[in-house]
Amino acid sequence: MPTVFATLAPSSVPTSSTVTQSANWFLENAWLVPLLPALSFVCILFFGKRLRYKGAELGIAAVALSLILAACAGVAWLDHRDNFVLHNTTDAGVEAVAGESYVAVQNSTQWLQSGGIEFSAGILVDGLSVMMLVMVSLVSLLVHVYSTDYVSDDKRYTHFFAFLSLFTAAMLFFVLSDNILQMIVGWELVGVCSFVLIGHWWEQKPNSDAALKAFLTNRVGDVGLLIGVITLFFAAGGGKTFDTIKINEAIVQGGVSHSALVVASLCLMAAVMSKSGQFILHTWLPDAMAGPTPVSALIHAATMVVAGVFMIARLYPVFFEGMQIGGSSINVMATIGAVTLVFGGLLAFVQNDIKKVLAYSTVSQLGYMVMALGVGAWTAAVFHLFTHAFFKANLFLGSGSVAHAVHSFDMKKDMGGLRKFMPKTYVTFIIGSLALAGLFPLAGFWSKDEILAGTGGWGLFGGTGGNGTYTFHLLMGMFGAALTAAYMTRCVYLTFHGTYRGGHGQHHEPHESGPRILVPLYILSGLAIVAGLANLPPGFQLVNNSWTERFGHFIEPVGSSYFPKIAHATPSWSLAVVASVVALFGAVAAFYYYFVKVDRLAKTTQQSLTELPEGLTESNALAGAGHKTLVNKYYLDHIYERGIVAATKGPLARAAYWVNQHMIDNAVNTTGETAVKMGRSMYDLVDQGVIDAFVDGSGRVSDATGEELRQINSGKVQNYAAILFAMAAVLAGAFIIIFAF
Amino acid sequence: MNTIAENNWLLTALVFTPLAGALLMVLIPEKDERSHKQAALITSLLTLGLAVFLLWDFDYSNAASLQYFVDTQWIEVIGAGYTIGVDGMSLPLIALTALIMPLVFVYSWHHIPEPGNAKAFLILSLILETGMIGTFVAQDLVLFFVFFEVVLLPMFFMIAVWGGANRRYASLKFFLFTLFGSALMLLSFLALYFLTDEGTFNMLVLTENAGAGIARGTQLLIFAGMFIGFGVKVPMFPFHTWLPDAHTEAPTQGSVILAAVLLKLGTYGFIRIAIPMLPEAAEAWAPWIGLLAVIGIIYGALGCLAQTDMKRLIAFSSVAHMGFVMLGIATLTDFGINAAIFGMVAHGLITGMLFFIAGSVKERYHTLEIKRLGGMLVQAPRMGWILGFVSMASLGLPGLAGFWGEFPAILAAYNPAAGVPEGTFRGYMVVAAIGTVLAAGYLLWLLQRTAMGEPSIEFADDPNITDVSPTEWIAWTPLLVGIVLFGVAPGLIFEVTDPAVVQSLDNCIMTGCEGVQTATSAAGGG
Amino acid sequence: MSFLAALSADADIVVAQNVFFAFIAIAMIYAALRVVTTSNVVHAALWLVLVLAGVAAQFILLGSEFVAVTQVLVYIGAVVVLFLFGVMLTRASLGDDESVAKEKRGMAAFVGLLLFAVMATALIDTFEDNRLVVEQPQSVSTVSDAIFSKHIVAFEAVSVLLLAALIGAIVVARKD
Amino acid sequence: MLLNQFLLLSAVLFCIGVYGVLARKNGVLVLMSIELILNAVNINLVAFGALTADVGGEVFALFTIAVAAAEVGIGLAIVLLIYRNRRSIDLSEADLLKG
Repeated sequence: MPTVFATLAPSSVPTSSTVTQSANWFLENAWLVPLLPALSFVCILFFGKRLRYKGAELGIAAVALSLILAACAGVAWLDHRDNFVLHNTTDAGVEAVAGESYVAVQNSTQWLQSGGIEFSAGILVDGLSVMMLVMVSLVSLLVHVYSTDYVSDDKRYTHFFAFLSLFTAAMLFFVLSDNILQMIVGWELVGVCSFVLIGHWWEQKPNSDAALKAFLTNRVGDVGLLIGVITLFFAAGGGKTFDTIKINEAIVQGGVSHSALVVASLCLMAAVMSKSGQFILHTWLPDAMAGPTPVSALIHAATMVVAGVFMIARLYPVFFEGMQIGGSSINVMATIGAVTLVFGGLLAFVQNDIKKVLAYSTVSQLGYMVMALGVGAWTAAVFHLFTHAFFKANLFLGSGSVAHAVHSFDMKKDMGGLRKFMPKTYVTFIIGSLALAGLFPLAGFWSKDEILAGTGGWGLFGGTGGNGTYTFHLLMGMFGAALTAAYMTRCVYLTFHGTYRGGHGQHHEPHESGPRILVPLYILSGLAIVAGLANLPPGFQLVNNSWTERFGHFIEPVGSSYFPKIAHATPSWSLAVVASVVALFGAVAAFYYYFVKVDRLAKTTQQSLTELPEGLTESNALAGAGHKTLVNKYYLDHIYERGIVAATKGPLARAAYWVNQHMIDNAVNTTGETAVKMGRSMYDLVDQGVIDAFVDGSGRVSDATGEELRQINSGKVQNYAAILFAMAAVLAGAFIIIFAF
Repeated sequence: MNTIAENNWLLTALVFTPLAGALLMVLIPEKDERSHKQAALITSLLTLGLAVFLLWDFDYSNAASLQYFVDTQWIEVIGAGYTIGVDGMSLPLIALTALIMPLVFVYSWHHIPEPGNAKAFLILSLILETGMIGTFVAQDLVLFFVFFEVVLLPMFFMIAVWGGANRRYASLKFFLFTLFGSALMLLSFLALYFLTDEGTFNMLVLTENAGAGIARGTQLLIFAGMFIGFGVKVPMFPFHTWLPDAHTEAPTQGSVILAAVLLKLGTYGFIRIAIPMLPEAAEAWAPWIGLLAVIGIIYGALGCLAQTDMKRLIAFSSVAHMGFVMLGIATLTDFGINAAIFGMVAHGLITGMLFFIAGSVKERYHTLEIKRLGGMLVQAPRMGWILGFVSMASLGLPGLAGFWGEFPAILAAYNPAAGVPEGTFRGYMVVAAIGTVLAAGYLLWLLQRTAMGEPSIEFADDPNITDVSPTEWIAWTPLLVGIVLFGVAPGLIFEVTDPAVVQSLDNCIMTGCEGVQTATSAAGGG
Repeated sequence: MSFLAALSADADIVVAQNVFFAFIAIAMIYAALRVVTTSNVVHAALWLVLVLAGVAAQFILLGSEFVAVTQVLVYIGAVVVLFLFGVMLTRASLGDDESVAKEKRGMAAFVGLLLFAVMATALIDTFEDNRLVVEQPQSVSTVSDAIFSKHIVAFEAVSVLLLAALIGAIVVARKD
Repeated sequence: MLLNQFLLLSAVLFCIGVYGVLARKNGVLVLMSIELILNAVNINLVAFGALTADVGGEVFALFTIAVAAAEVGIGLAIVLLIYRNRRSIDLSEADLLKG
């Protein structure tokens, strides 16, 4: 009988010349990596509460095993990338296929069949997915460990770990997908986990509101995802396939109509905008900070929000052709990224909630990645995704450590001066901040520099090449770098410097967190220091040539048939120096304002200040005449304060925030309200009014005497009989008429 | 069309076991409620056993042909035969029906609705089961019609006797709407009988004939009759107004059966009768069906947003979901129709489950008014989570059953059968995709206001509000498992339906329905 | 006109039959109308007798003597008597019935006429001028042979039905 | 004779009967109207029997007569019951089905 179950048997995949099925065991069986956390989810759900550590040990064990498998796969990939030779079986025998160096591993089985077409489910293992596997399982493991302390007295502890596991499984499943149908599945599953975890404390309405907002905003983007995927299914290659590689190959070979690709890429872009928090669909991301901090670190910084970036990277030919990234014309993707990175950075300035600063910072960094993809700097984007995961997770977990101590996220009310109480957290936080700000030689420096070089806009010293000259985007990127450095300086000052402002009504002083919180912080900050070395620019004279560009070499599928031919920008020393100076400039401006001026004022007035009092003239009056002289003396400072910092921090950022809170949020709210109103009025008018009235009215018509209003329901048998006979007569008449045809 | 006539007692046994059980129960005195419950449960379990045997014994490599085929004379004078058989299209629906009924009886163990009288209630349910399974196996129009109508009366009484406050109005509305549709449907059947050369009600013959020899105008009229007849049952906009009333007033079990199986009779009729028998007319009507389907999707969703009653909201969501099913059917492609069948099964599991939950909520809180509920996750955490899970399934989360009804339907709308206007359907596709956002909106909104937050003061210390009871677990678990199982392995259903659907559309080719022809041949080539 | 053509073309006997038919038919229709319009219940029962007798006469015209006799025996002999008993037992006013005033004649007449229009159209359209030739009456033995051979099951069923109706009527109408 | 003259007569009787069933409020009169309908059917049966020279028409007419007798018996019993319960046989007052 059940031939149905035969569907689970593997079926051979007819693949292209850059895909193989046989490879190292760890690569072929990479599906085990998502499977383990998935099993752990089920086990925790059913048995978690009965276990000694309430399910946490299951989750940690599963994710640790996943990490080991992923690491083994990573090592295997390093070998595979360089040494694998694809063999072709012909009648004459087995022969090596020459000229192919980048061979992805695909392993799939039939999933379902409809309309005579078989759909498969499987894994696609190449550099990109291996990198994601390692990164996701590593961050996830650290977050798991961290959470055992952080949420230790939560009443839904077990439940929390179950969903962490499910999220990890879904994310790993997503990055391993070998077809876009499967990607949708993973995409939505991570969305649901995000929904559940944002709403973890659903007793409070704001939390459940935030969860709803996140899910619904993502759903709006998903409309684009659905339509884009469907368009690709029918348009790409005419073969009706979801297979990522086949779609990409068809596009690379140029067999797909451009208009279909334009539609598909724009639709998918909408999905990316919602998932990866791009301007104007980013508003859910800051709200999502309502969830527990480990969740913010894992989902809303390191992994889930980069799903959109990953999707662009995975389906790069679609966007490359659809948006014509090769030219230097202003394309949608790069521009959205550029706007997002500046907008997000500006917003980060005016936040009082430390997690919101980081959230807007994430928005901004995602903007960098999208912009990089938009200008054709594929490797730079993926590299930034990689480094960002470490330092941003580090920062989030650090903020969690702080919040754990002071029981609040409000920097202005409850923090300040924590450097003394939590020196270890302070150090890791500083490392994360410096990495994020992109200061040499931390991780952020290398990846951000690559993105800026990739814009190809650096023409001062001979140009950097690349896929086009995007000068505007370069400028935005530079500006963003300065902003990033500035707001992180502010954040560090408000949190760790000055004097402690919290502790209202609390007996004990804030204290350093325990080892389960600190160890993940150490590891992440270590990675934030060294991760950048993975992809040293070519021609970096300080090390051996074989140490440069390792990341790009292993990750970027150059030379494979499923990747477009993109040009690479040449790294430029001058650009690196200028970009660093710009970032430093931002940092110094903010440093001067907070660490020098505010600090001094605080000491003078014996108060714990977070800003200079509103209005600069008043602040000068308060600071006294000496201070006034000092300010006037430094004429440049004056311009900074009045011009750049004040303008940026004040009106501009406030205006942006206002736009964010009022215009866009309002638009979202109004849309929702309008939908409900429309629904209600339609229900009242059309449904209850017109259609029902029509039905009731038809009853009235059949009643010639019209004695009672609701004749149809009079309860009198004779009326029913009358209708019955009349209808029978009408039907018979209709029958006669049909015969007459 | 090929038929396989082995084991041909099986379907007859499957159809009439519930009826036999019902007759047996007539003999048991009314007081002995326990025996009645036992008898009903055992009967339905027997039926389920037969259905499982059917699933086991079914020749999946031959899913396109009718199996367990029986063809004997029934009413000689009008040429109506007792013709029954099952193929890949009807098998999932039979299995669904056979699965749902025991769960309903398990649920009834402690939940006989007011005003009691378990005997009558259970007997009616069993008669319903005979009617529903009979409709899915019938291969003769008269037989189909008889079973189709057998379903009507028990449901009417179920609503009219065991319903809520406004039950009389609701039941009458249900009855009149459905009867009106049935009448037109019967008219169409008769027209087919008289206008085809063979003069038969045999569905196989009529399908192979596929409307040959009937003038195009007449075909359109006949199809219109069926369109309304089946459309009322589905229910399609604008024939849907009976549904919210019926669902709101019906007892929990009635709602579950109504949502899980009854609505499928209409869509099944489209797939089994209307389209294969009159492919030319189907092609002409397809844009209109599609239009009503997408209106239904948006309209149902907006209707949901306006509801203040949980059960009514779920009822309106049925309108939206059946819109997806109808959209799949309207594309006239194998993709779309497969999706439609999947959608029917998925909707049966998911919405059936939602109505079970609504029933249990009503039992605990004695109200379904959304704004009075809240904090279910605090007081009955498991039930709250189940509600969340089923909501997710209902809004079409990939990995759960609902997705495979929605997504392929939207997919099919991108590329409908040739002869059906492509541009129009692409428009429908976009609208349907937007419908998924609204679906998420109303379901999560429902979830937030009923399950999340703190319980309202009114119910904060109510001892009645308990978590899921053992009988509820037994009744619900199979549905929950099914939702996950079919979500993870959709091939289990697609594999069965696909050959039958492809062949059904292929049949149109032989009789020259060009539109469907090119579509399927293109699909086959891919 | 097919009617007139048929009349003129037929032999004398047929003419006589037709005249007879027309006479009875008119009487029946008038009587039937009185049955459904009169306000006196007893009068209605008496008009009904006239209709039933007319039907019996039509049966004879159609050559079905046995059915005609049965009609007279069962209907006029039993059913009408039963009606009269019913009238008396319910003590409905033997004179005018006041509920006549509440009748919804418009609706009923509309439905009746609609139905008649449809049926008449269908009949005239279908049977145009099919002729009936009644050579000789059906003999009782033919009828009985048919009943007790081919239709024996139906016959038994009817007898069971009558028994059930008998018991049912007693159960329903019993006083306690 | 034409077949149609009988059929039309029967149709007239049938429609008059329907009118009576729908319009009359007195239970006994409604039953009488039903008798009219049944008789109309009988004429049809016998006429078709004569047309096809088949004895089946008559046989079924006989059965109809028998069933009609049973129907009148039960019908009158129900009317009696209604009368006993409500002191009236006015059908316009019997509206328990009203919603």
